[in-house]
Amino acid sequence: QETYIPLVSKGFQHQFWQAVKAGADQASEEFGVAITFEGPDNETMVDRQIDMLAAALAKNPTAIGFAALDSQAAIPLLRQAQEKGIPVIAFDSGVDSDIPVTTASTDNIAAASLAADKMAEKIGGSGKVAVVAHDQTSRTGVDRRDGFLNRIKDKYPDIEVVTVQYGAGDHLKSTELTKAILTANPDLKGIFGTNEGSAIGVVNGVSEMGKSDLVIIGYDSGKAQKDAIRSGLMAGAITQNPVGIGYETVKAALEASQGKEVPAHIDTGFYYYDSSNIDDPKIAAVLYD
Amino acid sequence: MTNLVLMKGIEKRFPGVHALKNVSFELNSGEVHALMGENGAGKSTLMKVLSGIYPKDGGELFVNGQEVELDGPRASQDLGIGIIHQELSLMNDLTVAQNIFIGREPRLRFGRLDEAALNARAVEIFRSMNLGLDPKTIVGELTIAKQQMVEIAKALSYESRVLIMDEPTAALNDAEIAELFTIIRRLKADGVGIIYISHKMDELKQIADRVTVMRDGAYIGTVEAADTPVSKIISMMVGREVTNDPVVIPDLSGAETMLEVTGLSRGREIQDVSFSVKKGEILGFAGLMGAGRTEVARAIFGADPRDSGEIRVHGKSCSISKPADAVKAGIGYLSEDRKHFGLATGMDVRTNVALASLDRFSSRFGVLRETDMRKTAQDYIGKLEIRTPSDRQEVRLLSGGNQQKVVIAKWLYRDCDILIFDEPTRGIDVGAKSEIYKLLKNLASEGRAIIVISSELPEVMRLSHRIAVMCEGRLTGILPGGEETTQEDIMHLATLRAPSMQPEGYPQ
Amino acid sequence: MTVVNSSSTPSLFARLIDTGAHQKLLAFASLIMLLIGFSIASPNFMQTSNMIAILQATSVNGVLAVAATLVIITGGIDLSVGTLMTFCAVIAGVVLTNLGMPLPIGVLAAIGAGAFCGLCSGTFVAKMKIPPFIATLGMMLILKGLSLVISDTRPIYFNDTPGFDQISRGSLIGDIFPALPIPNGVLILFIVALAAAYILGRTVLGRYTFALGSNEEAVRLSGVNTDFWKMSVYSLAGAICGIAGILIASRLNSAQPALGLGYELEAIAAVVIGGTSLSGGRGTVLGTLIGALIMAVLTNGLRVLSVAQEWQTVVTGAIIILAVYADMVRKKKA
Amino acid sequence: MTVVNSSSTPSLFARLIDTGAHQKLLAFASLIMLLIGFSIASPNFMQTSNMIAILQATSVNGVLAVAATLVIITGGIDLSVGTLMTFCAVIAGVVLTNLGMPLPIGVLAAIGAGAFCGLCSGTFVAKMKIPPFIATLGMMLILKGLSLVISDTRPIYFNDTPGFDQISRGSLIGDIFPALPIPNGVLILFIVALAAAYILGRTVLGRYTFALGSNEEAVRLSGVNTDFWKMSVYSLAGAICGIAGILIASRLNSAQPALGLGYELEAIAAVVIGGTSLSGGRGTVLGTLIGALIMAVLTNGLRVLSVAQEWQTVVTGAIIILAVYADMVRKKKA
Ligand SMILES: Nc1ncnc2c1ncn2[C@@H]1O[C@H](COP(=O)(O)OP(=O)(O)OP(=O)(O)O)[C@@H](O)[C@H]1O
Ligand SMILES: Nc1ncnc2c1ncn2[C@@H]1O[C@H](COP(=O)(O)OP(=O)(O)OP(=O)(O)O)[C@@H](O)[C@H]1O
Ligand SMILES: [Mg+2]
Ligand SMILES: [Mg+2]
Repeated sequence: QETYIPLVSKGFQHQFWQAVKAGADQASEEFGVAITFEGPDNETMVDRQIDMLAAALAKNPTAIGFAALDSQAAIPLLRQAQEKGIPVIAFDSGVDSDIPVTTASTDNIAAASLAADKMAEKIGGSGKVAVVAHDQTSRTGVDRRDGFLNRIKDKYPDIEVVTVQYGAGDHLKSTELTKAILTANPDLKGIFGTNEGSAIGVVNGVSEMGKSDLVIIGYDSGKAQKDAIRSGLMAGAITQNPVGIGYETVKAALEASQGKEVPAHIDTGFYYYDSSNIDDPKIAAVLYD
Repeated sequence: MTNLVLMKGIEKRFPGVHALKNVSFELNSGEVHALMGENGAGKSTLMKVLSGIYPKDGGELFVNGQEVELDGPRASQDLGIGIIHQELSLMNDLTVAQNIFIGREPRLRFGRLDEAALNARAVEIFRSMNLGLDPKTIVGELTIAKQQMVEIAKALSYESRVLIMDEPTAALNDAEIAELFTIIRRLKADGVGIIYISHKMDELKQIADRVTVMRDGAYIGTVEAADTPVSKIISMMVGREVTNDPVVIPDLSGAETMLEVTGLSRGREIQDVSFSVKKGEILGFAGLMGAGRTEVARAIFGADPRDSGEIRVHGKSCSISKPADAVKAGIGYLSEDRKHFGLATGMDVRTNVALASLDRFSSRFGVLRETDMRKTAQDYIGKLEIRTPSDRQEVRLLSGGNQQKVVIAKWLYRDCDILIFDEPTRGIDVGAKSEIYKLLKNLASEGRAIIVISSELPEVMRLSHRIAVMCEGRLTGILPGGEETTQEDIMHLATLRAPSMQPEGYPQ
Repeated sequence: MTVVNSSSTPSLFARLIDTGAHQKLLAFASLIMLLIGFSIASPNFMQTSNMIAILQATSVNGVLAVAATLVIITGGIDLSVGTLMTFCAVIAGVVLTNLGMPLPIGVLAAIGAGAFCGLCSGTFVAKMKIPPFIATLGMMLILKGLSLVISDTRPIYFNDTPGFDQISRGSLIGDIFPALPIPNGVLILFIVALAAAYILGRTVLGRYTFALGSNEEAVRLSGVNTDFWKMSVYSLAGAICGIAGILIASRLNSAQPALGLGYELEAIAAVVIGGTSLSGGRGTVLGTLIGALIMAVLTNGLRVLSVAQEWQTVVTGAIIILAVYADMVRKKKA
Repeated sequence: MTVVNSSSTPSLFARLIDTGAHQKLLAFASLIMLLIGFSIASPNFMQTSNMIAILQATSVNGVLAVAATLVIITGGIDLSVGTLMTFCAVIAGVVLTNLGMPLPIGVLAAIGAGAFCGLCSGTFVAKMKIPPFIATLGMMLILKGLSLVISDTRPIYFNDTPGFDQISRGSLIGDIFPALPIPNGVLILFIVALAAAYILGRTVLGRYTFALGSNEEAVRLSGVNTDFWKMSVYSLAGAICGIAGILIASRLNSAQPALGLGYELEAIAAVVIGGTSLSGGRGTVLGTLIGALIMAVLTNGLRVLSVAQEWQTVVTGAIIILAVYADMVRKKKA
C-alpha cells in the first residue's frame, strides 16, 4: 500500500500556508510519499477543520500532520487516530495532548517579542505605536499580538501602543484600517503588522496617506513584503520557516510511521530580516514569494 | 328601526387623490344595497373604510346605531362586517380550506390544528353554495373564477351581519352568478345586510333592493332598484347618456384569413381545436368556467407550450414558442388576470402603456425618448378616460377598472394585426365598456382580426361576428353572430359534453 | 394492512415530515446519485465511520438550516443564524464554566438566549418593518461583536462540566446497538427536524408561517395578528439556533467566540437546495435535511477523493447548480 | 420658467440619478447625521485626508454595490460579486504580468471576463430557471476556486506594468486642482454610478430591469424576450464587477486570489440601506452610493475613535438597523 500523509492545516489560501505546502510537497517528492494539504478558509472555522480531519482519517492514512486551530476540539478524533495506530504530527502550533509524537512549530510569542525589540530600537525607545493584527481569537493572532504587547509593556515603558485593530489578514481591510489609525494618531511612530496580509495592508495604507517617516515591522514574507523592505518602506520583518515546517512535518510523519525515534519538538526557528540581510543565503532560504 | 350601517360625511384622501368627498351610505338588515359608480368613483375605498382597512379622514360611522372607530380589519370583523375584496386576496400556497379559515382554524389543545374539522367545515360551506371543490386543493392552482368562489366561501364562513361584496361576479359565469344570487337571497332572508358592488347592470334588477350611486368620490343619490330604469342609474353614474349599437355583421366573404389554427392540442385542457379568423372579423369565444378558452389563447400566444397544432398567420405557418414570437408575428394577447399577467403594477402608467413597444421609443443605442412615451401615454389616458392623477402614477394605486384600461392601452398601442382579448371588460364600468366595444369594433373595421373571450353572454353576443363555443377543452361549435343566435343555442354547445363536433352550425 | 391502505393513510412519520403533501422531494435523487458516485470513485467513502462523520458534519449545519427554513417560509431570511449559534454557545460557556451552574441550566440559558435574540430580529422585522435581510444582517454583526465581548475574545472550555461533550459526541444509539454508533448530535438534529416538521404541518404557528410567506397582507386582512406570529417564528428559529450552539460547543468542547460567519450562507443554501422557495410560502423540513446532507456528502466526498482544495470549491459550486437544475428539470416533467 | 414647469422638467443630473422620481432618498439624512456625529466625537475625523480615505474606501465596495443594485432591481440577487471581482483581477494579472500584454488589453480582459461570468449567471437564472441565490452562490464558489487555480494560489504583482497602480491611486483631479487630491478610484466609482444611473433611467435595458423586478410574467406576456434582457443585466453587472476587479488590483498593485469572500454581503447591505427593495422593481443608484458611503463612514469613524474592534462590530450592526429604521419612519411621514 502507498504511503499517504494528509496534512490538515489552519489555512490554505494565505501565502504562509502555501509555503508550508511547498515544503511538504518538497518532502513528498524527496521521500516518495503521497500527501494532501487542506485547511479551512479562515482560522475561526474550528469545526470545519474537525470535519477535514475526519475525512482525512477515513482514508486510512499512514500518518497525519495536523495544525490545530483548537487543540481540545480535535481530541476525540486524535484518539481515534491513536487507536488505529496512525501517528499524528502537530505542526505550526502544538496540541495540548500527548497524542502527537512531535510538534514542528515556531515560537510565535518569542518571534513577536523580537519584533517589539526591533520596533523599540527603530523608534528610539519612546512614542506611539499601533498593531494591525490578522485575527483576534486564533492562536497565532493572539500569540503574536500578546508577544508584542507584553514585551513593550515589560521593557519599554515610554512606548505606548495606542490601538490594536484586526483586518482578518485581508489586504484591503488592513489598508483601510491603517489609514483610520493614522488619521486618529497623526503622531504615530510605528506599526506592527502581524501577518503578510496585515503587513502589506499597513504598507499600502501608509503610502496612500503619504507618510514616509513611519516604522513598519512586518511578519512572514512574500514578494510584496520583500519589495517593501528593499525599498525601505518597511523597516524589517519577522519570518518563520514555513517551508521548513512543511518539510519537517512530512519527514517526521514518515519516520514515526516507520517506527523510528523522532525528537519531541522540532523548532523550525524564526528570523528577523531587513534590507541588510535579506539576500543573506540563510535568510533567503526561508523567505518565499 | 335602526340602520345596520350608517356612514355620514366620510372623507378620504390619498396623495394626489381626494378619493371620498363627504360620502353617506346606509344599509338595513335584510336588504341588498347596490353601490354603483364608474371606475375610480371610490366604491372600493368606501368599503375599505367600512371594513377597517383604511382609517377615515373624516365623518362618522355607526354600526347598529352605535358610533364606532375601526382600528383594523379585526375590529370590523368583530362587529360582524365581512368583505369580499375586489382584488383577490388569497394565500396561493395554502389549500382552499386553509384559506377560508385563516385566523379561525379549529384547534386542538396546545395550538395543534384540527385539519379534519377544517376540511369538513369547508365542505359544508361548499355544499351550501352548491359548489364541488376539493377543500385540499392548493388555491394557486385554481382558475380565477374558482378563486373568486373561494373568496365568497370565506366571506360566508364568517356568518357576518353585514356582507360587502366588491365585484364578486367579475370572474364568474352565468351559472355561478345564479348560484351566488341564490345564496344572497338566503342570507337576505336571514336578515343579513349586503352591500353589492358590480358593473353588470343586469344584476341590479335581479338582486338589489336599493341602489346608491357615486361619482368622482362624491355621493350622488340613492334610489329604489325596482322602480328606477337602468338608464336613469347609468346617467347618474356617468353624467351622460350611454348608447349601445347592435352588432352589424360585415360581409367578410372576400376577406383574407388572418389567423388559422388547426389541431391545437395540449393534454386534456385543449383537445384538437381548429378555427380561423378573417381580416376585419370579431370572433367571440363563449363557454363555461374552465372550458379552456384561456388555455387556447395562451397556447396560440406561446405563453404555454402545446403538444401539437399549427398556427398560420396570413397563410404562413408560424413557429411560436414564446410570446415574443407571437408578437413578432403580429399577435397580441390581453390576459384575463391583469394583476399577475398584465401589469407591472409597481411601475407607472407611462411604462405600462409602452411595455410591449419599448423598441419604438428608443434610439439605436437603446436610449428611451421619454417625451414621446409621455405623449403616447397621455393620449391613451385621454382616449380611454383612464382616471389617474398623471401618467407617472404607479399602476397599483389605480382603481381596478382603470388598471384594466391601462392593459388595453398597451395592446392598442402595440398595434397587432391579430388581437386576443381575454375578458377585456372585467371590472370595467358601463360607460367605459361601451367605449371599449366601440374601440374593438373600430379595430376590426380597420382591418384587424379580433378574438374576444368573455364569460358574459350578452357581451359575446353584442360584439361577435361569429361565436365559437368551448366545453371541456373541445371546440363544440361555431355559431353565426347577430340576432339569429340565442343564449340558449350557446348554452347548449357550452354544455355539450359528448365528444361530437360540428363546426359552423348546430350539432344533430 | 394492504398496499392501498398504507398509501392512503401514510405513516405518521411520512405525514409529519411532508407538510406540503404536493411537494415532491426531488433533491433526494441528487443525494442518492452523489452517494453512488462517490462510492464507486473511492472504496474508503462507504465506510460506516465515514458515513457517521458525514452525518455528524451535517448535524450543526442541519439544525441551523432548519431554523433558516422557518424564517424563509415566512418570506424572510435569516443571516444571523451562524453568529447567533456562536452567541448561544458563549452564553452556555459563561453559565456553565464561568458561573459554574449545572448542565441543564446552561442548556436552557443557551436556548433562551437564542429565542430572545430571535425575538429581537422578529421585532425589528414585524414591528419596525425593517427588511429581514437588514434586520438579521444587523443582528449578525451585533451578535458577532457581543460574543467576543462576553467571552473576552477567548474560547471558553467546558472541562469543568463533565458530560457536556457527550451531548453531541456521545452515542445513546451506539450504547444500545454497538454496530450503529450514531452520535447524539445527529439524533438531536433528527429530533429538531421532526419537531419543526410537526410544528409546520400540524400547528397554528406552522399554518401562519406558510400563510405569512404566501400573502401576508391577506392574512392581516383576515384579522390575524401577523406581527405576533412573525415574531413567534423568529423566536422559534432563534431557539433552534440555541440548540445548534449547544451542539457545536459540545462537539468542540468549547465555545469559540469568533466562529459562525459564513455559516448562514451554507444553511440558506441547504434550504434552497432542499426545494424551499426564497420568496416564501412553500418548503419542507425534510427537503432542508436532504439539502444539508447533499452539502455534507459533497464536501466529504471530494475530500475523501483527495481532490485539490481549489478544485473542491469549483466542483462544489458546479454541483450545487447542477443539483438544483436537475430538480427543475424533474419538476417540469412531473 | 415657472415653478410648475421646473418641477416637470428637472435638471438633467437630477433626472439621471433619480430614476424613480417618487423615491425620496432618505438614507441621506442618516449619512449626514453620522458625519456630524463623528466630527463632534473626534477632531481628526473631518480632515480632508480622512474624507478622501473614506471616499477611497467606498470605491471598490461602491462599484460592487452598483453591480448588485442592477441585479437586485430585477428581483434577483448576486452573491458572486466579491469573488467575481477577484477573478477579474486575477485575469488582469495573468494577461498583464504573465502574458505581458499592454495595459488596455488587461483592463478589457478583466471587464470582458466579468461580463462573461455575468452572462453565465444570467443564463443559469434565465434559461435554466435556477433561483438567483443558488446560481450566484454556485458561481461564487466556482470563481473562488478558479481564481486560485489560475493564479496558482499566489498573488500576481503588477510591477512590470507601470501606471497600473495609478488607475486607482493616481489623481487626475488632484493634478488639476492640487487642493482636491481625489483618487482616480473614486472618480471611476462616480463614472460607473452615473453610467449605471443613466442606463437604469434612460434606456430600454434599464426600463426592463425595473419591469422584470416588478412583474416578469407580465413583461414576458407583452412579447418581450425577458431571457435576453435578464442575461444582459447580469452581464452588465458582471462587467461592472470587472471594473471593481481592476480597481482593487490597482490599489493593492497585485491580484490577491484569496480575497473577495464576504464582500457580497457588504455590497448587498449598501444596496438595501440605500433604499432598493430586495423583492425587486424599485431602487436607485444614488441610494446605493449613499448606502456604501454610510458603511464606509461608519467603519472609518469607529476606527478613528479607536473603539475596540468587538464593539465596532456591535455598533455597526446597530447603526445599520437604526439607519434603515429611520428611513422607514421618514417614509411613513412623507
Ligand atoms: N392606496 C391608494 N393610493 C392612492 N390612490 C388611491 C389608493 N387607493 C385608491 N386610490 C384612488 O382613489 C380613487 C378611488 O378608487 P377606488 O378603488 O375606490 O375606485 P372604485 O370605485 O372601486 O373603482 P373600480 O370600479 O374601478 O374598482 C381612484 O382614483 C384611485 O386611483
Ligand atoms: N394554473 C392552473 N393550474 C391548474 N389548472 C389550471 C390552471 N389554469 C387553468 N387550469 C385548468 O385548465 C382548464 C381550462 O381553464 P381556462 O382558464 O382556460 O378556462 P376558461 O374557459 O378561460 O375559463 P375562465 O372563465 O375560468 O377563464 C380548467 O380545467 C382549469 O381548471
Ligand atoms: Mg373598486
Ligand atoms: Mg379564461
